[in-house]
Amino acid sequence: MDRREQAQVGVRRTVIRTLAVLVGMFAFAFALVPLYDVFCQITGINGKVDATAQSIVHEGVDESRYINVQFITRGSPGLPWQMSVETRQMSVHPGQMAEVDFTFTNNSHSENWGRAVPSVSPSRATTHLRKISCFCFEEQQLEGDERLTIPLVFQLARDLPEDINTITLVYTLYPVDRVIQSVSLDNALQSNTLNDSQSDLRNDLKNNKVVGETI
Amino acid sequence: MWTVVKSVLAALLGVQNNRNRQEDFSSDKPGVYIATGVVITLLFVLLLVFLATLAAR
Amino acid sequence: MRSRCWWLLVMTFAASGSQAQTNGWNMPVGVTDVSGDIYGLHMTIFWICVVIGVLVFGAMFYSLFRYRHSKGAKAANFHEHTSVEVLWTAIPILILVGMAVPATATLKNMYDASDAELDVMITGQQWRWRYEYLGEDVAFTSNMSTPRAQISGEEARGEHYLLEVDEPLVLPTDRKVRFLMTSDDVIHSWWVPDLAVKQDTIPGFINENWVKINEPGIYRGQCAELCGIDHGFMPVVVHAMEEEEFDGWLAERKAAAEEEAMGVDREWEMEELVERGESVYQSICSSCHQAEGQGSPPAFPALANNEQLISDVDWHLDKVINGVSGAAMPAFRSTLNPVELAAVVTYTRNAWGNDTGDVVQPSEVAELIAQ
Amino acid sequence: MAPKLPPQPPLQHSNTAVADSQSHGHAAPPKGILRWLLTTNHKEIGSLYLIFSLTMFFIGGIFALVVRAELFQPGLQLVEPEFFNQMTTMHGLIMVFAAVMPAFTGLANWMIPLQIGAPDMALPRLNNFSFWLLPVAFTLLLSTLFMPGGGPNFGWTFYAPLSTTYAPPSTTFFILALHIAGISSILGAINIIATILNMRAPGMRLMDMPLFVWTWLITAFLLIAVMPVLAGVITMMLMDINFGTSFFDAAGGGDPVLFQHLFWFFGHPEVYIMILPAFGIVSAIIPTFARKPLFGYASMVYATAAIALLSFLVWAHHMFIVGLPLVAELFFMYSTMLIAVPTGVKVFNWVTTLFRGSISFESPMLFSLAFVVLFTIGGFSGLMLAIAPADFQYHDTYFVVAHFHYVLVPGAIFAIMAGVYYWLPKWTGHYPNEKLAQWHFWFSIIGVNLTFFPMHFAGLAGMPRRIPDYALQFADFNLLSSIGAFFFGASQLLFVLVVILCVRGGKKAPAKAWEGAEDLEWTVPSPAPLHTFETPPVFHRASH
Repeated sequence: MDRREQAQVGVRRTVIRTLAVLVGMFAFAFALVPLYDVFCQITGINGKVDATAQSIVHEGVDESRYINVQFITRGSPGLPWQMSVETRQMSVHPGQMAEVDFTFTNNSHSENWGRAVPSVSPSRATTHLRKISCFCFEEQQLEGDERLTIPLVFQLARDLPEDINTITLVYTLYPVDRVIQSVSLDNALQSNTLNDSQSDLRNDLKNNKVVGETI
Repeated sequence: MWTVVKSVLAALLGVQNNRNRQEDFSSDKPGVYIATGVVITLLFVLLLVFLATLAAR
Repeated sequence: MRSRCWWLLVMTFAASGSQAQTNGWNMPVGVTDVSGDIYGLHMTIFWICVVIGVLVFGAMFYSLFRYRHSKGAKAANFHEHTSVEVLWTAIPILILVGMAVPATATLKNMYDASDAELDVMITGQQWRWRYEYLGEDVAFTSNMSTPRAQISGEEARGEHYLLEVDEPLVLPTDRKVRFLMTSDDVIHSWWVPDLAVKQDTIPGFINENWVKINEPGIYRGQCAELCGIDHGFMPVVVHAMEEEEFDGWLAERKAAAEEEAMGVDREWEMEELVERGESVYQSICSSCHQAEGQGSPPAFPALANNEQLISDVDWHLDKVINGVSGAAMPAFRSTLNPVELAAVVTYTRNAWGNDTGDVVQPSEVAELIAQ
Repeated sequence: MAPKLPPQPPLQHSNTAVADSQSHGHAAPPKGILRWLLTTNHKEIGSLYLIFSLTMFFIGGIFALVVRAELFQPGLQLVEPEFFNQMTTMHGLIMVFAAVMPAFTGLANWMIPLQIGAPDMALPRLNNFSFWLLPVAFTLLLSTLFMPGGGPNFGWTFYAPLSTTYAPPSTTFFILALHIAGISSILGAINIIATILNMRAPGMRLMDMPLFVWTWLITAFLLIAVMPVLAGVITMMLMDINFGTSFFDAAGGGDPVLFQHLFWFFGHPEVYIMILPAFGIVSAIIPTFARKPLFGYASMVYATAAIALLSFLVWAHHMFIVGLPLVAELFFMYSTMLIAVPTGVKVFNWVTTLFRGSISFESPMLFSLAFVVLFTIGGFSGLMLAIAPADFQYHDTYFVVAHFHYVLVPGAIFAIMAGVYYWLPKWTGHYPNEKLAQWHFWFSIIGVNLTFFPMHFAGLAGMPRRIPDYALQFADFNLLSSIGAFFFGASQLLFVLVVILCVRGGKKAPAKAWEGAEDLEWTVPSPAPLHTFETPPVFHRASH
């Protein structure tokens, strides 16, 4: 009989171990979600851009090449907003700071929440596009018929791969279903302007700003 | 240790030749083999990543 | 016998593969450098498989025949042979390396991002494609043009059954074109075999692909990713033209777009709008709401005798222009121009017994969109 | 303990259930349905699994025939595209989760204790529970077809957002059903691992176990590793649909491609879950009928382990066209190509086992030989699909459909049938009717090739999968495929006939039913009594 008991002990041990693996793998599946995001942000795999503003890097301007930066804005069902951009295309040198204005218009008479989701093509360029101030992924509120202009300040890293000479930044507007508002755009902007380094940046920009070439 | 590594490498290729090497399989210490297997798999992944990066250049 | 039957097939397949090239049962060679390379890879790996298959199955059937129990074969008792095992591990690895080298080279060509001369944005929508020539102010939607009567069998099926569209994507030859691909709803996949371009269009994300067509012609493909009911009715047609012809076409389209924009300002007659609206409805709306507006509830509500639609013109316009969030109804504000929007709304408000008599003018719609 | 209880061939009671497939076990003997509801005997539970799986095989098969009937000629004749999509989806889900997987679990229940000399599974009551979860899960899943908005219509791979934002309302039930089926698989896997690791006959080391036990041990580990990932994915879907999260919704900052990564991280090992036990069955049958020990037993074990490990590293080869970066494409292309090596080793080993054997061609052997040939053809097309640039052309076409049906039908399903014919004498005490079984084999082999071989051509010529209607140039291939499918489907009725006849009677089988059979199950009487190995057998290290 003690053989049988031995087996029972073994079975219990095996079951406990497999259950532990099981729980671990279930948790792992959920852990993969943030891990994937981190992985994407490091490698720029899916053109998904870092949601937080990055800081400027002073690395000098590479005057030898021009990079064509295109901006595309897209609407989506269920959100009566229009998003437009000051210029659809501009040429910048790597390392140079550039600013472009985006305008959000609420075409309806009631307030809505929306969010602009960015994507960069080619995806390899994602990690080389630094957005110093942006509204990416930020939930925004617009009153009925409100129009709001927000600047995007960005810089292309100097180590942008040689064969890339066009970068496309696409924003897609999506509706946000919400009852309780947490962060409104105004708050976000306010905190931005309160930030000292940000205002320095603005001055920096004035000297460095490129004029968008409309095509 | 070397026999363990060799066994695991052979496993990766799907070749195990020597009957005697099965003996150490039943040494009742599968933990060592599993750990070595995991390490070698990781090394293998790194090797492939390295090759892919090299090729993508 | 089992083997003979499929070998016969493989052999005829192989023979045809090496001679006739777009014979409708092998991968097309296509009209780009990349598609040619891919065809080459495909045939190489195919022949490697054939050779391995002949050797392995040859050995197998020899053994089966030679060592039959019924012929008194006595079984040997060996069950290991180290050097043979090492050999048959090493040889496949070498073959695989030999295969990986050209495959890697082709893949790198496909990812070459340099020097595109024309950008086309391709947007998948349930169940049509939208093409925008970036920076050219030319954009249009491409719908399947095969009549529903052919699908149901009431009419004879045409030569390009299910592979024909109202407006093909027009591209120049000998110019590198960059495709930016995205989707408005679910994942679609834009595929033209002759161009060897197949790429998923993913909502919220941009994919890209490049193509340089070597020969003018008309190339057909389909959506390759299950995207809902009409996944099978979402063809892609590419019309490749010589460069000068393409430039001419583009200029013409630009002019036409401007003219259409002018049409917004004038007053339209109801008959005009209804006529225009019917064609818009049949190509865009009828796949869900059905030809007679009867819909297919619950997913796609009926439009005919729809109380809310009949009573509330503003509601109707809002749904068509802005879509319905979380449902299958897309926003047509940027897909259709004000004339088309006004026409289709006027049509639906006056068809199938919805006799409201309402006329919605393009200028009103334009105002709604712009505001 | 009494090793010889009155022989109770378990299938005897269940054959009525086969005939009356709607309600298994209604016609059970005196103790009634409770006996089957409460049984903890591994043989009875094994039979329940097999009967359930056979029933589901026919239901899934009918769905496939609806699809093939619609595709018989161009145009929409029989069903609407919406229903067509539900049929393709249900066919895939039922075949994968309700036919192939439970069939292997049923064989495992029956044969693993017999092959390792254990009296029963390690956790008999859990065993009963994991079986009875299955009918619950799949009744729920099938009932979605009758719900408003219809059943799942987004393909068995249920890619978001088609399966979340754009899904029919019944999707929540689909998720629930899949959860229950997943729990069943996991519990089954735990039981199998616990049995194999702790209940082997004295003296039997891991490297003495038959390959079917080995492959199932590795399969069970794969199940433990990936079923929780599937559970995680569908839980995320559930939350996206019902609780407003946006794991896979770009609108909320999520990523539809993440769904595919997670799904295939489960999905690719799942593919091997469906084929590794088949390797085990074939590795038992070929040596038996070649009357010669399996060539390279050790390398078979190692190759199985290698395939299992590699299966975690190749998932994105299902996603070559979603826009992966170049490095990722190369990585997954290389790792996928490498799987061909251990798989090739297995095929070479089987062929070498035949070499200089003394071969006879009974029905289990015929199915096994067909497995080797046709699975290898599926492997060849798999190798072609691994070449990433070429996959840009093959992806989501009928070429892929042909590939995985070659691997699953004459692969997994032929191996299951081979196993059933091989072990039926042990289960029922009678040999299956060899003549009918041979007819079944030849009809099946013709049907399978007629159905799936033309699909290669349709795919290469440009026919996408999952379309309800197609352009005229694909008409001939589809016509052939549809004829083949109906032929294949009809010939499976022969299989049911052979099984029923075999349960009813037939040529009496001795304990060692096949001349060349070696493993422990052939030391117990045929039919195997309800309780076997109450006292552990003495294991003699003889064969490999």
